[in-house]
Amino acid sequence: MLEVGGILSWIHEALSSSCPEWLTLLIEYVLIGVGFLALYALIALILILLERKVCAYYQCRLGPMRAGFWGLLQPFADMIKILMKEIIPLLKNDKFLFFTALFLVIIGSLCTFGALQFSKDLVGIDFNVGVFYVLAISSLGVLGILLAGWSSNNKYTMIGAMRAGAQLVSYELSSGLSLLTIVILGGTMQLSGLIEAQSETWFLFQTPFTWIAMVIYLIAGHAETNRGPFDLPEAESELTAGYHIEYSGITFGLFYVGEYVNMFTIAGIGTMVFLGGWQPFHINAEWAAGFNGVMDMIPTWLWFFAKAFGLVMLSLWVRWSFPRLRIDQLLHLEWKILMPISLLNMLLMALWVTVLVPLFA
Amino acid sequence: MKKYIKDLFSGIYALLQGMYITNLNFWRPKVTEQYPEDRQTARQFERFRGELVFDMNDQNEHKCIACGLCARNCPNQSLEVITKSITTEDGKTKKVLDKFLYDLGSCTFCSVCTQSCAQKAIKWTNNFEHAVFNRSALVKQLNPEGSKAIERKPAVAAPKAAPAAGQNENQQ
Amino acid sequence: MEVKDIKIKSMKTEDFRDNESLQKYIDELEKGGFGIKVAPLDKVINWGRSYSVWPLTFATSCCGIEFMCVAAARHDFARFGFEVTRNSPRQADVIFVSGTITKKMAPVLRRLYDEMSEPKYVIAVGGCAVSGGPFKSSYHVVDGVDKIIPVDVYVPGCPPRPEAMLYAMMQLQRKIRVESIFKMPKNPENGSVILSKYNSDGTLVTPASETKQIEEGGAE
Amino acid sequence: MEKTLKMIQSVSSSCTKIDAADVMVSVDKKDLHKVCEALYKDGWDYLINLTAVDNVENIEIVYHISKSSDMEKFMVLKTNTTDVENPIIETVSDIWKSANLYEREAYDFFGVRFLNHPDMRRLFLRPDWVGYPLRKNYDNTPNEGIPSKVHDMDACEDVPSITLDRHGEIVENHTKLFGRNEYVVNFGPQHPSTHGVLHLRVSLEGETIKKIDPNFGYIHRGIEKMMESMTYPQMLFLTERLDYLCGSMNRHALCMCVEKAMGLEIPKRAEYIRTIFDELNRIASHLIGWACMCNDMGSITAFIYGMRDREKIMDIFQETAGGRLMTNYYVIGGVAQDIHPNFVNRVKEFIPYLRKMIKEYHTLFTGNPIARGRMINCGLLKKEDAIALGMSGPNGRASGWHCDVRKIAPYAAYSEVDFKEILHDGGDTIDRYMIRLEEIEESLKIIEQLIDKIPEGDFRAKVPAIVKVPAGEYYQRVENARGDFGVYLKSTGDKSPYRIKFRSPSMVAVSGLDPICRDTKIADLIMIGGSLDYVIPCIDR
Repeated sequence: MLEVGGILSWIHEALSSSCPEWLTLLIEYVLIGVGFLALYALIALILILLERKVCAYYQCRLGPMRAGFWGLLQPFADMIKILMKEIIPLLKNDKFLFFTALFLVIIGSLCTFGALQFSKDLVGIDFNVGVFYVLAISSLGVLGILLAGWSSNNKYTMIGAMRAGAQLVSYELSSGLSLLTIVILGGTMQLSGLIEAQSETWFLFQTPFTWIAMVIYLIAGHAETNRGPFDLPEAESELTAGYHIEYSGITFGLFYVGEYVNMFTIAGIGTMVFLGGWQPFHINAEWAAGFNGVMDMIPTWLWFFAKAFGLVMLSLWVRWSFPRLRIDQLLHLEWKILMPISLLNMLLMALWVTVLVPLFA
Repeated sequence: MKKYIKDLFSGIYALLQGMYITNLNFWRPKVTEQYPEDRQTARQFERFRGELVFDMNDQNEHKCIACGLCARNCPNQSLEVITKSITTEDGKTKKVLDKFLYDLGSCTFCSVCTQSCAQKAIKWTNNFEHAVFNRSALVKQLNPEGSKAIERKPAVAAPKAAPAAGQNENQQ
Repeated sequence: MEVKDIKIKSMKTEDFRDNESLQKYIDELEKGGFGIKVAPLDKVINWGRSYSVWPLTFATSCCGIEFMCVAAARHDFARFGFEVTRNSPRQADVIFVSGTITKKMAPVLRRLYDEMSEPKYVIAVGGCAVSGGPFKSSYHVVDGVDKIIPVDVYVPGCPPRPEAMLYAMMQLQRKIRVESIFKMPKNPENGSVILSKYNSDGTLVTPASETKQIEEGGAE
Repeated sequence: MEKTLKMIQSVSSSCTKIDAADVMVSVDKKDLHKVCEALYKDGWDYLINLTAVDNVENIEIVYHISKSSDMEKFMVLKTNTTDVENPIIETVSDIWKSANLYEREAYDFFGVRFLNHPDMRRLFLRPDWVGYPLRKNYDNTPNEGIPSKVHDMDACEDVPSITLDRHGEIVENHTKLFGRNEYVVNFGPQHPSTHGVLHLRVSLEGETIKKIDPNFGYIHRGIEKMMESMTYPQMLFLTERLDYLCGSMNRHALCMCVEKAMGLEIPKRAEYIRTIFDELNRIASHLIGWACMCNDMGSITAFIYGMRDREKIMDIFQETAGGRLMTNYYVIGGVAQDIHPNFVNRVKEFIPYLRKMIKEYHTLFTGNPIARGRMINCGLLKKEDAIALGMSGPNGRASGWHCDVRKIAPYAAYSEVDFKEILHDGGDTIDRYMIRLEEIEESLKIIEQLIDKIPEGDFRAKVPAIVKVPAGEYYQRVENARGDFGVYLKSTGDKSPYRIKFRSPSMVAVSGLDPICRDTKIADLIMIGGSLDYVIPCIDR
């Protein structure tokens, strides 16, 4: 009743009854594109407010209070401001790459965002190699950051870009491995298939190895979004602003937005893979039928956003608690701790699936 | 290997403890003072040095005898005492205060002036809201227009006070 | 437009000092060649701009500590939406010149200002930045940063207490509210709006700098 | 002391003992290097301060020397050159490393060139600055010229130095600061974590630091020159602007110096109040030091917590002294006004509060494996290096050097309280970090002992209307939050000083950056800088 599927099919029927098929498709594509962009922007705005409020509360402050009631309009003020700012053209740099970098970051972030399954019937992209797609397309951002740092012709951005390259490439590994662990468990690479497999119990509660995979995924995902304690590419205290020093106005604003939405995307993928996506919380027992019924009443998109924002809150909590790692500690953490554990975890998961489950079944 | 695992878990434990502290502060009452909202009610420390003013009484009178000691003691010439000579009723010429200019923009709030003022004519107030758009608006005249120095009750007291200040001047 | 039309939350117009200068500024804007009327769209934009003034982290001495206090929990300029202190001048909107500017530092400050993107504002914090303050008579101190860069708001104090800085920020908000970003003079180089450095007849107070380029690993 | 004098006389025939009361020795400039070497061998390994004085007919260099093993020992060595036009004196920077920057400073302010000194660039002023400002004949009027261009910061800058060739002629040599192919990154002058306007040129190989060249003077305000034309009560306020984080302590140093010179007796009450204020100020300073160091390591939350708790001290200051950062509270002869009736209660409330918070700090940050991993065994400063660089204060104590002036030469009420001098012997970043937190607790203990015992009586001694310091030279040391802060005062009996010089503990801390940070990472540079806790305006003065 509160699902968006009804509205979508109503629009589809209304369009197909009045237009030829090609026009229907065209209009629908445009609508979907605009819808996704709007959702993207909306989530960015919500996250900006959330981050600023939550960060303030962790720091015994109040955060934005004066723009609108309780500071609720703060992100809009920021948005207006940043749109009005001048974009400074640099003299001695590669202008083509300078702006391409920006779009690469945004495209990478937007395409990954598109793979999220917000509710039962609000799905943008659903390949049969969805996990693979997510892993591949989210790495596009690295290229953008590297180019941004390099094309700015500044020593700080250069160091920031190099750090970003080293960091993102390494952490891609363990986040990929932990996702693969789940692929072994779910037996499919299709994201909708993975979610479907969790309709009874979420993966998180199916095996103990999922817990390890999830922790590793969250750490690695956190690192991939360049947020503290892994914010080395933009380490404020040493590199002033890292790879985006030379970007101003909306060009910087897009980096800013991209970073926030990436945080949400990582949380969203974590939700889909470990926490059952839009699946409601069910207790797999006879006596809990009533409870399950109540859980089913809650619309699926609410489930998804609740879980994803829960993970975002966790990520904020971590970000505002810890000091920044040093580059060698960062790589040590990845290559000597997360990688071996996730490899071992994958092996154990494979054994669980191939040996233990058939044995007890 | 054992050390590796031990380190791993003690590390995770310490990290969780850190997160516990931030969580603790998340729920604590916030210490933030909301300045413009609590403008009327905010507590101020009476000794806080916000701005130099003349100690005026109800009759629009001040205590300044224009000796200029404060201006000379000011380490960076923020005060300027402009005097004029007037003729009193009994025919004597007397040096009185014309303008007492105070440059808030360069004042360092070191209170050398208030300490050196023998008449206790200047004092500090708590007002700190000074931000302006124009630098010249920071130079203020402390004696309001139409104000005058307090007449000393016994007629002889006033001339006495002046030499006392004069001595100070000489010493300086 | 009148000064009293500018509304700042929980402050009355009479609570602000130096309304005369602001009124003069408005008059200049209205008649001085631009014919500026603040339209409804401008109002929305100005509302947004006034609540999202991101300062550059710039501090040379004592006032910098008080600036840190404004950023910290007790006074918390995040309430105004100012807490995103940017370390890169390109992304900052306002520079709090907090501390003494010496002759060695002056060209660096000028360059920092030039590196900022328009619209940009300057707040001179403390006696040193306003007039040289305690070091007025020194051989190596610039007596007032307005000799180097145009200043929008002066905050006296040595150092000013955090609330005084918040007050200055509200004054800056008022100044932002009266401008019309679409009708301001444009920089001929790149078409960007110039707000902070022009006279009423449209000529620039300080010539647009040509230093908008990267000094290698420069003085960011 | 007699022994040392004999020893010096055996080395140099020209040596004369100047003053009977103070240990003050004058040597001819020919014998200076020999004498200094002999002194160093005798254990005088800590050069506290080096000052140049322009006496119009000659230029005098004053060395304040002490023994690191026995810090109570203190002597003044002097030499002078009558060649005012082109003064040249042999360097002692090969004996005491800390002399390196002092001699550059003397060159910058007085034009004294030091023979065999490796680096005779100007320290504070721009390379194109004309004249030597602290010379008596320098035109001090604030000239209008504001330079419009950032001075040429070529990484391959020329480093001049002078040596004697084999004929005894003076030759000027030039070397390059950095090689042509080095990757040199500028940190500063405006950088979020240089703690002020310090400019560091860092030569990098990847992320590894190869060499650091600090560049000062971006906040040089000429305080010493300004003071030469001010009366004593007037110039007090400038001391607080030196190192604004321990303003009270600096002011205390100058007040004590003047009081001692005038032979003023300070009321007990004032001494107690001053001690409590000093310690509160030390806590505030260490809290900022801690907070900024956490911020430098990326933990902004910890930074905000530190600033939050510091505000309580600011309240105490405001209530009694009327100022937040600049208290303007001490005056010559005591304190400006009596303590506020609430003062004692407020302090008593504050002590248990801060103790609780420090426990939280330890859980939040000290125990954090990321922080520990970064701090342990990083930025090692050995005790010998600390002494050679003159890096006293918390930084020296972290390396195991017993150098607390409060213990060595107790002033104010420090002789009446029982406190521990915190010593660590690791000398790495975590030791410097821990020292500060532990010193906060020690300071709390001192305050706790004093707060109930503030004696009744006057808060200010009777001071003549015009403060005149008898002719002579005075040196007063205090332990401020960064270390051994000193005031050198030369008076001719006038109402303003003839020459005044502040020994800045921050300057030696920055001079230690290069040796400490070599072969560490950029992130470590920032962290080590935070742990050394220097304040730039104190260096530049």
